[in-house]
Amino acid sequence: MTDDLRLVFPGTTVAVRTALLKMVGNLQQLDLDAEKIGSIELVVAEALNNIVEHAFAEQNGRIDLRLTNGERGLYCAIEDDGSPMPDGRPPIGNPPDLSVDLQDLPEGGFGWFLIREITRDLGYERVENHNRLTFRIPVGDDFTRS
Amino acid sequence: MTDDLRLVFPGTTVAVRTALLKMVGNLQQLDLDAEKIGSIELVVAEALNNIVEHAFAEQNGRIDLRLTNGERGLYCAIEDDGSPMPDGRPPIGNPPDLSVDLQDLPEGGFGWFLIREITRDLGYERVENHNRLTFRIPVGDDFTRS
Amino acid sequence: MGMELNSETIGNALLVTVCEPRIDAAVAIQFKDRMREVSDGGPDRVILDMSAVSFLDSSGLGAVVAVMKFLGKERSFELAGLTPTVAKVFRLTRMDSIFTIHPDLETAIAPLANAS
Amino acid sequence: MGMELNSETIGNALLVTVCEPRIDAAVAIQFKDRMREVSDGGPDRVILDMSAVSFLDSSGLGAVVAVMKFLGKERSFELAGLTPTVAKVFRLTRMDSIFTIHPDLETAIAPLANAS
Ligand SMILES: Nc1ncnc2c1ncn2[C@@H]1O[C@H](COP(=O)(O)OP(=O)(O)O)[C@@H](O)[C@H]1O
Ligand SMILES: Nc1ncnc2c1ncn2[C@@H]1O[C@H](COP(=O)(O)OP(=O)(O)O)[C@@H](O)[C@H]1O
Repeated sequence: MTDDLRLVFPGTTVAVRTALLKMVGNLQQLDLDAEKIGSIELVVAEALNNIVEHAFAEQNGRIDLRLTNGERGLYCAIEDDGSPMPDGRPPIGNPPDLSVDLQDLPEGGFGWFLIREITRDLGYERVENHNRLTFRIPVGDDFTRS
Repeated sequence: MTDDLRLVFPGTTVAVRTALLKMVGNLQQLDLDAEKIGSIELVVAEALNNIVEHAFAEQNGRIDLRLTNGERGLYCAIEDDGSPMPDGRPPIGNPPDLSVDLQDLPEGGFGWFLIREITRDLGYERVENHNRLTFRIPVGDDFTRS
Repeated sequence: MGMELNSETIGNALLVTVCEPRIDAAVAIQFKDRMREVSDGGPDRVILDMSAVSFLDSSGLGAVVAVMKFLGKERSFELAGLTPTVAKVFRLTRMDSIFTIHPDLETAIAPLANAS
Repeated sequence: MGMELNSETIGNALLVTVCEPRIDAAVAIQFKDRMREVSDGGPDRVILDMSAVSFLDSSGLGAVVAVMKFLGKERSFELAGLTPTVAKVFRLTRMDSIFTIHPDLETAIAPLANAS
Protein backbone atom coordinates (compact mmCIF):
# COMPACT_ATOMS: atom_id res chain seq x y z
CA MET A 1 0.00 0.00 0.00
CA THR A 2 1.44 3.33 -0.92
CA ASP A 3 -0.81 5.40 1.29
CA ASP A 4 -4.09 4.77 -0.43
CA LEU A 5 -6.00 1.70 -1.41
CA ARG A 6 -9.20 1.47 -3.40
CA LEU A 7 -11.13 -1.70 -4.12
CA VAL A 8 -14.44 -1.97 -5.99
CA PHE A 9 -16.21 -5.32 -5.94
CA PRO A 10 -19.66 -6.95 -6.02
CA GLY A 11 -21.57 -7.25 -2.75
CA THR A 12 -21.14 -10.98 -2.22
CA THR A 13 -19.57 -12.98 0.60
CA VAL A 14 -16.82 -14.39 -1.62
CA ALA A 15 -15.96 -10.98 -3.09
CA VAL A 16 -15.76 -9.56 0.44
CA ARG A 17 -13.32 -12.26 1.46
CA THR A 18 -11.18 -11.58 -1.59
CA ALA A 19 -11.22 -7.83 -0.91
CA LEU A 20 -10.16 -8.42 2.70
CA LEU A 21 -7.28 -10.66 1.60
CA LYS A 22 -6.14 -8.00 -0.86
CA MET A 23 -6.42 -5.32 1.80
CA VAL A 24 -4.34 -7.32 4.27
CA GLY A 25 -1.70 -7.92 1.58
CA ASN A 26 -1.46 -4.16 1.18
CA LEU A 27 -1.47 -3.41 4.90
CA GLN A 28 1.47 -5.77 5.40
CA GLN A 29 3.56 -3.34 3.42
CA LEU A 30 2.91 -0.61 5.99
CA ASP A 31 4.66 -0.58 9.34
CA LEU A 32 1.88 -2.23 11.34
CA ASP A 33 2.13 -5.26 13.61
CA ALA A 34 0.12 -8.40 12.97
CA GLU A 35 -2.33 -7.73 15.80
CA LYS A 36 -3.16 -4.25 14.51
CA ILE A 37 -3.69 -5.62 11.01
CA GLY A 38 -6.03 -8.20 12.56
CA SER A 39 -8.11 -5.45 14.18
CA ILE A 40 -8.34 -3.52 10.93
CA GLU A 41 -9.38 -6.63 9.04
CA LEU A 42 -11.99 -7.41 11.69
CA VAL A 43 -13.70 -4.04 11.63
CA VAL A 44 -13.69 -3.75 7.83
CA ALA A 45 -15.01 -7.34 7.61
CA GLU A 46 -17.89 -6.49 9.95
CA ALA A 47 -18.84 -3.41 7.95
CA LEU A 48 -18.65 -5.27 4.63
CA ASN A 49 -20.48 -8.38 5.87
CA ASN A 50 -23.33 -6.20 7.11
CA ILE A 51 -23.61 -4.54 3.74
CA VAL A 52 -23.81 -7.92 1.98
CA GLU A 53 -26.25 -9.33 4.51
CA HIS A 54 -28.52 -6.34 5.05
CA ALA A 55 -28.07 -3.59 2.44
CA PHE A 56 -27.94 -6.20 -0.34
CA ALA A 57 -30.42 -8.61 1.22
CA GLU A 58 -32.88 -8.13 -1.65
CA GLN A 59 -30.77 -6.72 -4.47
CA ASN A 60 -27.33 -7.00 -6.03
CA GLY A 61 -24.84 -4.18 -6.13
CA ARG A 62 -21.30 -2.95 -5.72
CA ILE A 63 -19.14 -1.94 -2.81
CA ASP A 64 -16.45 0.72 -3.03
CA LEU A 65 -13.81 0.51 -0.28
CA ARG A 66 -11.15 3.17 0.28
CA LEU A 67 -8.39 3.20 2.87
CA THR A 68 -6.12 6.15 3.47
CA ASN A 69 -3.18 6.11 5.82
CA GLY A 70 -3.18 9.36 7.80
CA GLU A 71 -1.53 10.86 10.81
CA ARG A 72 -4.15 9.83 13.32
CA GLY A 73 -4.70 6.38 11.93
CA LEU A 74 -6.24 4.60 9.01
CA TYR A 75 -9.23 6.34 7.42
CA CYS A 76 -11.82 4.09 5.84
CA ALA A 77 -14.70 5.04 3.53
CA ILE A 78 -17.15 2.42 2.32
CA GLU A 79 -19.90 3.12 -0.21
CA ASP A 80 -22.63 0.82 -1.44
CA ASP A 81 -25.72 1.20 -3.58
CA GLY A 82 -27.87 -1.04 -1.38
CA SER A 83 -30.86 -0.23 0.80
CA PRO A 84 -30.39 2.43 3.51
CA MET A 85 -29.75 1.78 7.20
CA PRO A 86 -32.91 1.23 9.27
CA ASP A 87 -33.98 4.63 10.77
CA GLY A 88 -31.36 6.31 8.61
CA ARG A 89 -28.49 5.70 11.00
CA PRO A 90 -26.15 2.85 11.92
CA PRO A 91 -27.21 0.57 14.80
CA ILE A 92 -26.21 1.56 18.37
CA GLY A 93 -24.35 -1.72 18.72
CA ASN A 94 -25.22 -2.64 22.28
CA PRO A 95 -22.97 -5.26 23.88
CA PRO A 96 -24.49 -8.73 23.56
CA ASP A 97 -26.50 -9.93 26.58
CA LEU A 98 -24.68 -12.98 27.89
CA SER A 99 -26.56 -13.45 31.18
CA VAL A 100 -28.92 -15.94 29.59
CA ASP A 101 -29.31 -19.69 29.35
CA LEU A 102 -26.95 -21.62 27.07
CA GLN A 103 -29.65 -22.16 24.46
CA ASP A 104 -30.43 -18.41 24.36
CA LEU A 105 -26.87 -17.19 23.78
CA PRO A 106 -26.72 -14.84 20.79
CA GLU A 107 -25.19 -16.16 17.55
CA GLY A 108 -25.27 -12.76 15.86
CA GLY A 109 -25.66 -9.07 16.51
CA PHE A 110 -21.99 -8.55 17.44
CA GLY A 111 -21.11 -6.71 14.25
CA TRP A 112 -21.96 -3.12 15.10
CA PHE A 113 -20.77 -3.53 18.68
CA LEU A 114 -17.33 -4.49 17.36
CA ILE A 115 -17.30 -1.67 14.80
CA ARG A 116 -18.13 0.90 17.47
CA GLU A 117 -15.57 -0.52 19.93
CA ILE A 118 -12.69 -0.38 17.48
CA THR A 119 -13.40 2.69 15.34
CA ARG A 120 -13.46 6.42 16.01
CA ASP A 121 -15.23 9.31 14.18
CA LEU A 122 -17.90 7.06 12.75
CA GLY A 123 -20.07 8.76 10.13
CA TYR A 124 -22.99 7.60 8.01
CA GLU A 125 -24.70 9.42 5.16
CA ARG A 126 -27.30 8.46 2.62
CA VAL A 127 -26.26 10.31 -0.55
CA GLU A 128 -28.73 9.88 -3.41
CA ASN A 129 -29.08 6.11 -3.68
CA HIS A 130 -25.80 5.36 -1.90
CA ASN A 131 -24.78 4.57 1.65
CA ARG A 132 -21.54 6.15 2.73
CA LEU A 133 -19.89 4.90 5.92
CA THR A 134 -16.70 6.52 7.18
CA PHE A 135 -14.54 5.86 10.20
CA ARG A 136 -11.02 6.07 11.54
CA ILE A 137 -9.06 3.22 13.07
CA PRO A 138 -6.55 4.74 15.47
CA VAL A 139 -3.06 3.36 14.97
CA GLY A 140 -0.56 3.88 17.73
CA ASP A 141 -2.68 4.05 20.87
CA ASP A 142 -3.75 0.91 22.62
CA PHE A 143 -7.38 1.10 21.49
CA THR A 144 -7.39 -2.67 21.31
CA ARG A 145 -7.67 -3.21 25.06
CA SER A 146 -11.28 -3.36 26.05
CA MET B 1 6.42 -17.87 20.06
CA THR B 2 8.52 -17.45 23.15
CA ASP B 3 11.80 -18.44 21.53
CA ASP B 4 11.04 -22.05 20.78
CA LEU B 5 8.32 -23.83 18.94
CA ARG B 6 7.75 -27.55 18.63
CA LEU B 7 5.06 -29.21 16.56
CA VAL B 8 4.54 -32.96 16.10
CA PHE B 9 2.04 -34.07 13.46
CA PRO B 10 1.27 -36.85 10.99
CA GLY B 11 2.99 -36.76 7.60
CA THR B 12 -0.01 -35.69 5.53
CA THR B 13 -0.62 -32.68 3.30
CA VAL B 14 -3.42 -31.35 5.48
CA ALA B 15 -1.41 -31.75 8.68
CA VAL B 16 1.50 -29.91 7.04
CA ARG B 17 -0.77 -27.01 6.13
CA THR B 18 -2.08 -26.85 9.69
CA ALA B 19 1.44 -26.95 11.12
CA LEU B 20 2.52 -24.11 8.81
CA LEU B 21 -0.47 -21.99 9.84
CA LYS B 22 0.37 -22.59 13.51
CA MET B 23 4.01 -21.75 12.88
CA VAL B 24 3.12 -18.48 11.15
CA GLY B 25 0.80 -17.56 14.02
CA ASN B 26 3.75 -17.98 16.35
CA LEU B 27 6.22 -16.14 14.12
CA GLN B 28 3.90 -13.15 14.00
CA GLN B 29 4.60 -12.65 17.67
CA LEU B 30 8.31 -12.17 16.98
CA ASP B 31 9.63 -8.96 15.50
CA LEU B 32 9.75 -10.11 11.87
CA ASP B 33 8.26 -8.39 8.85
CA ALA B 34 5.65 -10.08 6.66
CA GLU B 35 8.10 -10.77 3.84
CA LYS B 36 10.57 -12.54 6.14
CA ILE B 37 7.78 -14.64 7.62
CA GLY B 38 6.79 -15.54 4.05
CA SER B 39 10.33 -16.78 3.31
CA ILE B 40 10.40 -18.86 6.47
CA GLU B 41 7.02 -20.37 5.67
CA LEU B 42 8.16 -21.14 2.12
CA VAL B 43 11.31 -23.00 3.05
CA VAL B 44 9.67 -24.98 5.87
CA ALA B 45 6.77 -25.82 3.53
CA GLU B 46 9.19 -27.15 0.90
CA ALA B 47 11.01 -29.33 3.43
CA LEU B 48 7.76 -30.68 4.88
CA ASN B 49 6.07 -31.25 1.50
CA ASN B 50 9.07 -33.27 0.35
CA ILE B 51 8.86 -35.44 3.44
CA VAL B 52 5.16 -36.14 2.83
CA GLU B 53 5.68 -36.75 -0.87
CA HIS B 54 8.90 -38.73 -0.84
CA ALA B 55 9.88 -40.01 2.63
CA PHE B 56 6.27 -41.02 3.31
CA ALA B 57 5.46 -42.06 -0.26
CA GLU B 58 4.92 -45.67 0.80
CA GLN B 59 4.32 -45.50 4.52
CA ASN B 60 2.66 -43.35 7.19
CA GLY B 61 4.55 -41.59 9.93
CA ARG B 62 5.11 -38.52 12.03
CA ILE B 63 7.00 -35.30 11.57
CA ASP B 64 8.66 -33.42 14.43
CA LEU B 65 9.33 -29.74 13.70
CA ARG B 66 11.36 -27.49 15.99
CA LEU B 67 12.13 -23.82 15.54
CA THR B 68 14.52 -21.90 17.77
CA ASN B 69 15.07 -18.20 17.55
CA GLY B 70 18.79 -17.51 17.82
CA GLU B 71 21.24 -14.71 17.32
CA ARG B 72 22.11 -15.52 13.73
CA GLY B 73 18.59 -16.34 12.64
CA LEU B 74 15.95 -18.97 13.03
CA TYR B 75 17.22 -22.52 13.57
CA CYS B 76 15.02 -25.27 12.24
CA ALA B 77 15.23 -29.03 12.91
CA ILE B 78 12.87 -31.44 11.21
CA GLU B 79 12.73 -35.16 11.98
CA ASP B 80 10.68 -37.85 10.32
CA ASP B 81 10.55 -41.64 10.48
CA GLY B 82 10.14 -42.10 6.75
CA SER B 83 12.46 -43.57 4.16
CA PRO B 84 15.96 -42.07 3.83
CA MET B 85 17.12 -39.54 1.22
CA PRO B 86 18.25 -41.11 -2.06
CA ASP B 87 22.09 -41.59 -1.90
CA GLY B 88 21.96 -40.68 1.80
CA ARG B 89 22.07 -36.95 1.21
CA PRO B 90 19.66 -34.17 0.27
CA PRO B 91 19.36 -33.34 -3.45
CA ILE B 92 21.74 -30.74 -4.92
CA GLY B 93 18.79 -28.61 -5.97
CA ASN B 94 19.92 -27.41 -9.36
CA PRO B 95 18.06 -24.41 -10.73
CA PRO B 96 15.24 -25.48 -13.04
CA ASP B 97 16.08 -25.49 -16.76
CA LEU B 98 13.80 -22.91 -18.36
CA SER B 99 15.37 -22.76 -21.83
CA VAL B 100 12.90 -25.32 -23.16
CA ASP B 101 9.67 -25.35 -25.12
CA LEU B 102 6.46 -24.31 -23.36
CA GLN B 103 5.22 -27.90 -23.14
CA ASP B 104 8.49 -29.03 -21.53
CA LEU B 105 8.58 -26.44 -18.73
CA PRO B 106 9.09 -28.12 -15.35
CA GLU B 107 6.09 -28.34 -13.00
CA GLY B 108 8.18 -29.68 -10.11
CA GLY B 109 11.70 -30.06 -8.85
CA PHE B 110 11.89 -26.52 -7.42
CA GLY B 111 11.72 -27.65 -3.80
CA TRP B 112 15.36 -28.31 -2.97
CA PHE B 113 16.54 -25.42 -5.09
CA LEU B 114 14.43 -23.06 -2.97
CA ILE B 115 15.57 -24.67 0.29
CA ARG B 116 19.23 -24.28 -0.67
CA GLU B 117 18.74 -20.68 -1.86
CA ILE B 118 17.11 -19.52 1.35
CA THR B 119 18.80 -21.57 4.08
CA ARG B 120 22.32 -21.69 5.52
CA ASP B 121 24.19 -24.45 7.42
CA LEU B 122 22.08 -27.21 5.92
CA GLY B 123 22.64 -30.58 7.55
CA TYR B 124 21.16 -34.02 7.01
CA GLU B 125 21.63 -37.14 9.11
CA ARG B 126 20.06 -40.57 9.10
CA VAL B 127 19.88 -41.52 12.78
CA GLU B 128 18.58 -45.05 13.35
CA ASN B 129 15.31 -45.07 11.43
CA HIS B 130 14.93 -41.29 11.40
CA ASN B 131 15.80 -38.50 9.02
CA ARG B 132 17.06 -35.35 10.68
CA LEU B 133 17.28 -32.18 8.61
CA THR B 134 18.66 -29.00 10.15
CA PHE B 135 19.18 -25.53 8.76
CA ARG B 136 19.33 -21.89 9.66
CA ILE B 137 17.30 -19.12 8.09
CA PRO B 138 19.29 -15.92 8.44
CA VAL B 139 17.21 -13.07 9.79
CA GLY B 140 18.55 -9.58 9.42
CA ASP B 141 20.62 -9.73 6.22
CA ASP B 142 18.97 -9.36 2.85
CA PHE B 143 19.28 -13.03 1.90
CA THR B 144 15.97 -12.77 0.14
CA ARG B 145 17.35 -10.93 -2.89
CA SER B 146 18.44 -13.41 -5.46
CA MET C 1 -15.15 -22.98 -0.23
CA GLY C 2 -13.83 -25.75 1.98
CA MET C 3 -13.61 -26.07 5.73
CA GLU C 4 -11.07 -28.70 6.60
CA LEU C 5 -11.29 -30.10 10.13
CA ASN C 6 -9.16 -32.87 11.55
CA SER C 7 -10.49 -34.90 14.46
CA GLU C 8 -8.93 -37.50 16.70
CA THR C 9 -9.96 -39.12 19.95
CA ILE C 10 -7.44 -38.69 22.77
CA GLY C 11 -8.36 -40.41 26.01
CA ASN C 12 -12.00 -39.53 26.61
CA ALA C 13 -11.98 -36.34 24.53
CA LEU C 14 -12.42 -35.48 20.89
CA LEU C 15 -9.72 -33.11 19.67
CA VAL C 16 -10.82 -31.15 16.60
CA THR C 17 -8.17 -29.12 14.78
CA VAL C 18 -9.21 -26.40 12.37
CA CYS C 19 -6.96 -26.66 9.29
CA GLU C 20 -8.00 -23.33 7.75
CA PRO C 21 -6.60 -19.84 8.35
CA ARG C 22 -10.06 -18.23 8.53
CA ILE C 23 -13.46 -18.81 10.06
CA ASP C 24 -15.34 -16.01 8.33
CA ALA C 25 -18.76 -15.29 6.86
CA ALA C 26 -17.87 -17.31 3.75
CA VAL C 27 -17.34 -20.55 5.70
CA ALA C 28 -19.24 -20.09 8.99
CA ILE C 29 -22.12 -22.36 7.98
CA GLN C 30 -19.77 -25.01 6.64
CA PHE C 31 -17.82 -24.87 9.89
CA LYS C 32 -21.01 -25.53 11.88
CA ASP C 33 -22.00 -28.41 9.60
CA ARG C 34 -18.57 -30.04 9.73
CA MET C 35 -18.39 -29.67 13.53
CA ARG C 36 -21.75 -31.42 13.78
CA GLU C 37 -20.48 -34.25 11.57
CA VAL C 38 -17.21 -34.85 13.41
CA SER C 39 -18.69 -34.56 16.92
CA ASP C 40 -21.83 -36.57 16.27
CA GLY C 41 -22.00 -39.54 18.65
CA GLY C 42 -18.44 -38.89 19.86
CA PRO C 43 -16.93 -38.30 23.32
CA ASP C 44 -18.62 -35.92 25.77
CA ARG C 45 -15.60 -33.66 25.88
CA VAL C 46 -14.81 -31.73 22.69
CA ILE C 47 -11.68 -29.57 22.42
CA LEU C 48 -11.37 -27.21 19.47
CA ASP C 49 -7.76 -26.41 18.56
CA MET C 50 -7.83 -22.99 16.87
CA SER C 51 -4.10 -22.38 16.70
CA ALA C 52 -4.11 -22.40 12.88
CA VAL C 53 -6.87 -19.79 12.71
CA SER C 54 -5.54 -16.29 12.25
CA PHE C 55 -8.89 -14.63 11.51
CA LEU C 56 -12.37 -15.00 12.99
CA ASP C 57 -15.17 -12.49 12.36
CA SER C 58 -18.50 -12.18 14.15
CA SER C 59 -20.09 -14.74 11.81
CA GLY C 60 -17.35 -17.15 12.80
CA LEU C 61 -17.88 -16.33 16.47
CA GLY C 62 -21.61 -16.96 16.03
CA ALA C 63 -20.80 -20.35 14.51
CA VAL C 64 -18.59 -21.28 17.47
CA VAL C 65 -21.44 -20.30 19.84
CA ALA C 66 -23.83 -22.43 17.75
CA VAL C 67 -21.51 -25.43 18.18
CA MET C 68 -21.57 -25.02 21.97
CA LYS C 69 -25.36 -24.84 21.83
CA PHE C 70 -25.85 -28.00 19.82
CA LEU C 71 -23.37 -29.92 21.96
CA GLY C 72 -25.64 -28.94 24.86
CA LYS C 73 -25.14 -28.97 28.61
CA GLU C 74 -24.32 -32.69 28.74
CA ARG C 75 -21.15 -32.27 26.68
CA SER C 76 -18.20 -30.03 27.40
CA PHE C 77 -16.95 -27.74 24.62
CA GLU C 78 -13.52 -26.18 25.19
CA LEU C 79 -11.28 -23.95 23.10
CA ALA C 80 -7.50 -23.99 22.83
CA GLY C 81 -4.76 -22.17 20.95
CA LEU C 82 -6.50 -18.86 20.28
CA THR C 83 -4.22 -16.60 18.22
CA PRO C 84 -4.06 -12.95 19.32
CA THR C 85 -6.60 -11.63 16.79
CA VAL C 86 -9.06 -14.42 17.56
CA ALA C 87 -8.60 -13.95 21.31
CA LYS C 88 -9.43 -10.27 20.89
CA VAL C 89 -12.82 -11.02 19.32
CA PHE C 90 -13.68 -13.23 22.30
CA ARG C 91 -12.46 -10.59 24.74
CA LEU C 92 -14.26 -7.63 23.16
CA THR C 93 -17.59 -9.48 23.00
CA ARG C 94 -17.08 -10.87 26.55
CA MET C 95 -17.48 -14.35 25.07
CA ASP C 96 -14.27 -15.27 26.89
CA SER C 97 -16.46 -15.43 30.03
CA ILE C 98 -18.76 -18.02 28.45
CA PHE C 99 -16.22 -20.46 27.04
CA THR C 100 -13.55 -22.59 28.71
CA ILE C 101 -10.42 -21.31 26.98
CA HIS C 102 -7.09 -23.11 27.43
CA PRO C 103 -3.93 -21.06 26.89
CA ASP C 104 -2.56 -23.77 24.61
CA LEU C 105 -3.22 -27.25 23.37
CA GLU C 106 -0.76 -28.86 25.78
CA THR C 107 -2.67 -27.53 28.79
CA ALA C 108 -5.94 -28.70 27.30
CA ILE C 109 -4.85 -32.27 26.61
CA ALA C 110 -2.29 -32.85 29.38
CA PRO C 111 -4.87 -34.29 31.83
CA LEU C 112 -6.04 -36.63 29.08
CA ALA C 113 -2.61 -37.94 28.35
CA ASN C 114 -2.17 -38.78 32.03
CA ALA C 115 -5.59 -40.36 32.26
CA SER C 116 -5.26 -42.61 29.26
CA MET D 1 -10.31 -28.31 0.84
CA GLY D 2 -11.82 -25.69 -1.44
CA MET D 3 -10.31 -23.50 -4.12
CA GLU D 4 -12.60 -20.60 -4.83
CA LEU D 5 -12.01 -18.81 -8.13
CA ASN D 6 -14.07 -15.96 -9.49
CA SER D 7 -14.10 -15.36 -13.23
CA GLU D 8 -15.52 -12.59 -15.37
CA THR D 9 -15.09 -11.59 -19.00
CA ILE D 10 -13.82 -8.04 -19.52
CA GLY D 11 -13.52 -6.97 -23.14
CA ASN D 12 -11.76 -9.86 -24.89
CA ALA D 13 -10.10 -11.26 -21.78
CA LEU D 14 -11.08 -13.61 -19.00
CA LEU D 15 -10.18 -12.21 -15.59
CA VAL D 16 -9.82 -14.95 -12.98
CA THR D 17 -9.49 -13.89 -9.34
CA VAL D 18 -8.15 -16.32 -6.76
CA CYS D 19 -10.30 -15.96 -3.62
CA GLU D 20 -8.04 -18.00 -1.34
CA PRO D 21 -5.06 -16.91 0.72
CA ARG D 22 -2.95 -19.92 -0.27
CA ILE D 23 -2.05 -21.95 -3.34
CA ASP D 24 -0.17 -24.75 -1.61
CA ALA D 25 0.37 -28.51 -1.90
CA ALA D 26 -3.04 -29.13 -0.32
CA VAL D 27 -4.95 -27.31 -3.09
CA ALA D 28 -2.57 -27.28 -6.10
CA ILE D 29 -4.47 -29.98 -7.98
CA GLN D 30 -7.82 -28.38 -7.25
CA PHE D 31 -6.46 -25.07 -8.48
CA LYS D 32 -5.46 -26.67 -11.79
CA ASP D 33 -8.85 -28.36 -12.18
CA ARG D 34 -10.80 -25.19 -11.39
CA MET D 35 -8.65 -23.15 -13.80
CA ARG D 36 -9.39 -25.66 -16.53
CA GLU D 37 -13.14 -25.39 -15.81
CA VAL D 38 -13.34 -21.60 -15.79
CA SER D 39 -11.08 -21.09 -18.82
CA ASP D 40 -12.53 -23.85 -20.98
CA GLY D 41 -13.83 -22.43 -24.24
CA GLY D 42 -13.38 -18.86 -23.01
CA PRO D 43 -11.45 -15.87 -24.39
CA ASP D 44 -7.90 -16.30 -25.71
CA ARG D 45 -6.48 -13.94 -23.13
CA VAL D 46 -6.58 -15.14 -19.51
CA ILE D 47 -5.45 -12.86 -16.66
CA LEU D 48 -4.96 -14.39 -13.22
CA ASP D 49 -5.39 -11.88 -10.40
CA MET D 50 -3.30 -13.20 -7.50
CA SER D 51 -3.56 -10.20 -5.22
CA ALA D 52 -5.47 -12.16 -2.56
CA VAL D 53 -2.81 -14.90 -2.46
CA SER D 54 -0.31 -14.39 0.34
CA PHE D 55 1.35 -17.80 0.06
CA LEU D 56 2.43 -19.94 -2.89
CA ASP D 57 4.76 -22.92 -2.53
CA SER D 58 6.55 -24.87 -5.27
CA SER D 59 3.52 -27.13 -5.73
CA GLY D 60 1.44 -24.03 -6.32
CA LEU D 61 4.04 -22.68 -8.73
CA GLY D 62 3.98 -26.00 -10.59
CA ALA D 63 0.20 -25.73 -10.88
CA VAL D 64 0.46 -22.21 -12.34
CA VAL D 65 2.98 -23.53 -14.89
CA ALA D 66 0.60 -26.39 -15.71
CA VAL D 67 -2.17 -23.86 -16.42
CA MET D 68 0.05 -22.01 -18.87
CA LYS D 69 0.84 -25.32 -20.56
CA PHE D 70 -2.75 -26.41 -21.03
CA LEU D 71 -3.79 -22.97 -22.28
CA GLY D 72 -1.10 -23.51 -24.92
CA LYS D 73 0.61 -21.15 -27.33
CA GLU D 74 -2.63 -19.98 -28.91
CA ARG D 75 -3.88 -18.40 -25.71
CA SER D 76 -2.16 -15.76 -23.60
CA PHE D 77 -1.83 -16.39 -19.86
CA GLU D 78 -0.86 -13.37 -17.76
CA LEU D 79 -0.41 -12.80 -14.04
CA ALA D 80 -1.29 -9.73 -12.01
CA GLY D 81 -1.18 -8.57 -8.40
CA LEU D 82 1.62 -10.77 -7.08
CA THR D 83 2.10 -10.15 -3.35
CA PRO D 84 5.72 -9.85 -2.16
CA THR D 85 6.07 -13.45 -0.97
CA VAL D 86 4.55 -14.84 -4.15
CA ALA D 87 6.70 -12.57 -6.32
CA LYS D 88 9.78 -13.90 -4.53
CA VAL D 89 9.01 -17.50 -5.50
CA PHE D 90 8.75 -16.45 -9.15
CA ARG D 91 11.97 -14.43 -8.88
CA LEU D 92 14.06 -17.12 -7.14
CA THR D 93 13.03 -19.82 -9.63
CA ARG D 94 13.49 -17.39 -12.57
CA MET D 95 9.90 -18.12 -13.55
CA ASP D 96 9.41 -14.35 -13.70
CA SER D 97 11.22 -14.57 -17.06
CA ILE D 98 8.67 -17.05 -18.43
CA PHE D 99 5.42 -15.34 -17.46
CA THR D 100 3.93 -11.99 -18.39
CA ILE D 101 3.58 -10.36 -14.98
CA HIS D 102 1.65 -7.11 -14.58
CA PRO D 103 2.54 -4.95 -11.58
CA ASP D 104 -1.15 -4.65 -10.70
CA LEU D 105 -4.60 -5.46 -11.94
CA GLU D 106 -5.23 -1.92 -13.23
CA THR D 107 -2.26 -2.14 -15.61
CA ALA D 108 -3.38 -5.54 -16.80
CA ILE D 109 -6.94 -4.58 -17.61
CA ALA D 110 -6.55 -0.91 -18.57
CA PRO D 111 -6.09 -1.66 -22.31
CA LEU D 112 -9.22 -3.82 -22.16
CA ALA D 113 -11.34 -1.15 -20.57
CA ASN D 114 -10.39 1.25 -23.36
CA ALA D 115 -11.00 -1.34 -26.03
CA SER D 116 -14.45 -2.39 -24.86
N1 LIG E 1 -25.16 -2.02 6.24
C1 LIG E 1 -26.41 -2.17 6.74
N2 LIG E 1 -27.48 -1.86 5.98
C2 LIG E 1 -28.72 -2.03 6.46
N3 LIG E 1 -29.00 -2.51 7.70
C3 LIG E 1 -28.00 -2.83 8.51
C4 LIG E 1 -26.64 -2.69 8.07
N4 LIG E 1 -25.84 -3.09 9.07
C5 LIG E 1 -26.64 -3.46 10.08
N5 LIG E 1 -27.95 -3.33 9.77
C6 LIG E 1 -29.07 -3.65 10.69
O1 LIG E 1 -28.56 -3.57 12.05
C7 LIG E 1 -28.73 -4.82 12.75
C8 LIG E 1 -27.55 -5.08 13.69
O2 LIG E 1 -26.34 -5.31 12.95
P1 LIG E 1 -25.15 -6.18 13.56
O3 LIG E 1 -24.81 -5.67 14.92
O4 LIG E 1 -24.03 -6.20 12.59
O5 LIG E 1 -25.74 -7.63 13.74
P2 LIG E 1 -25.96 -8.82 12.68
O6 LIG E 1 -24.98 -9.83 13.13
O7 LIG E 1 -27.38 -9.20 12.91
O8 LIG E 1 -25.68 -8.30 11.33
C9 LIG E 1 -28.90 -5.85 11.67
O9 LIG E 1 -29.64 -6.96 12.10
C10 LIG E 1 -29.62 -5.05 10.56
O10 LIG E 1 -31.00 -4.99 10.77
N1 LIG F 1 12.57 -35.73 2.19
C1 LIG F 1 12.90 -36.51 1.15
N2 LIG F 1 13.02 -37.85 1.33
C2 LIG F 1 13.34 -38.63 0.27
N3 LIG F 1 13.60 -38.17 -0.97
C3 LIG F 1 13.51 -36.87 -1.21
C4 LIG F 1 13.17 -35.98 -0.17
N4 LIG F 1 13.19 -34.74 -0.68
C5 LIG F 1 13.50 -34.85 -1.97
N5 LIG F 1 13.70 -36.12 -2.32
C6 LIG F 1 14.09 -36.56 -3.69
O1 LIG F 1 14.72 -35.44 -4.35
C7 LIG F 1 14.05 -35.08 -5.56
C8 LIG F 1 14.08 -33.55 -5.77
O2 LIG F 1 13.31 -32.89 -4.78
P1 LIG F 1 12.63 -31.46 -5.05
O3 LIG F 1 13.66 -30.52 -5.56
O4 LIG F 1 11.91 -31.02 -3.82
O5 LIG F 1 11.58 -31.70 -6.19
P2 LIG F 1 10.10 -32.30 -6.19
O6 LIG F 1 9.27 -31.12 -6.55
O7 LIG F 1 10.13 -33.35 -7.26
O8 LIG F 1 9.80 -32.84 -4.84
C9 LIG F 1 12.68 -35.68 -5.42
O9 LIG F 1 12.09 -35.96 -6.66
C10 LIG F 1 12.94 -36.94 -4.58
O10 LIG F 1 13.36 -38.01 -5.39
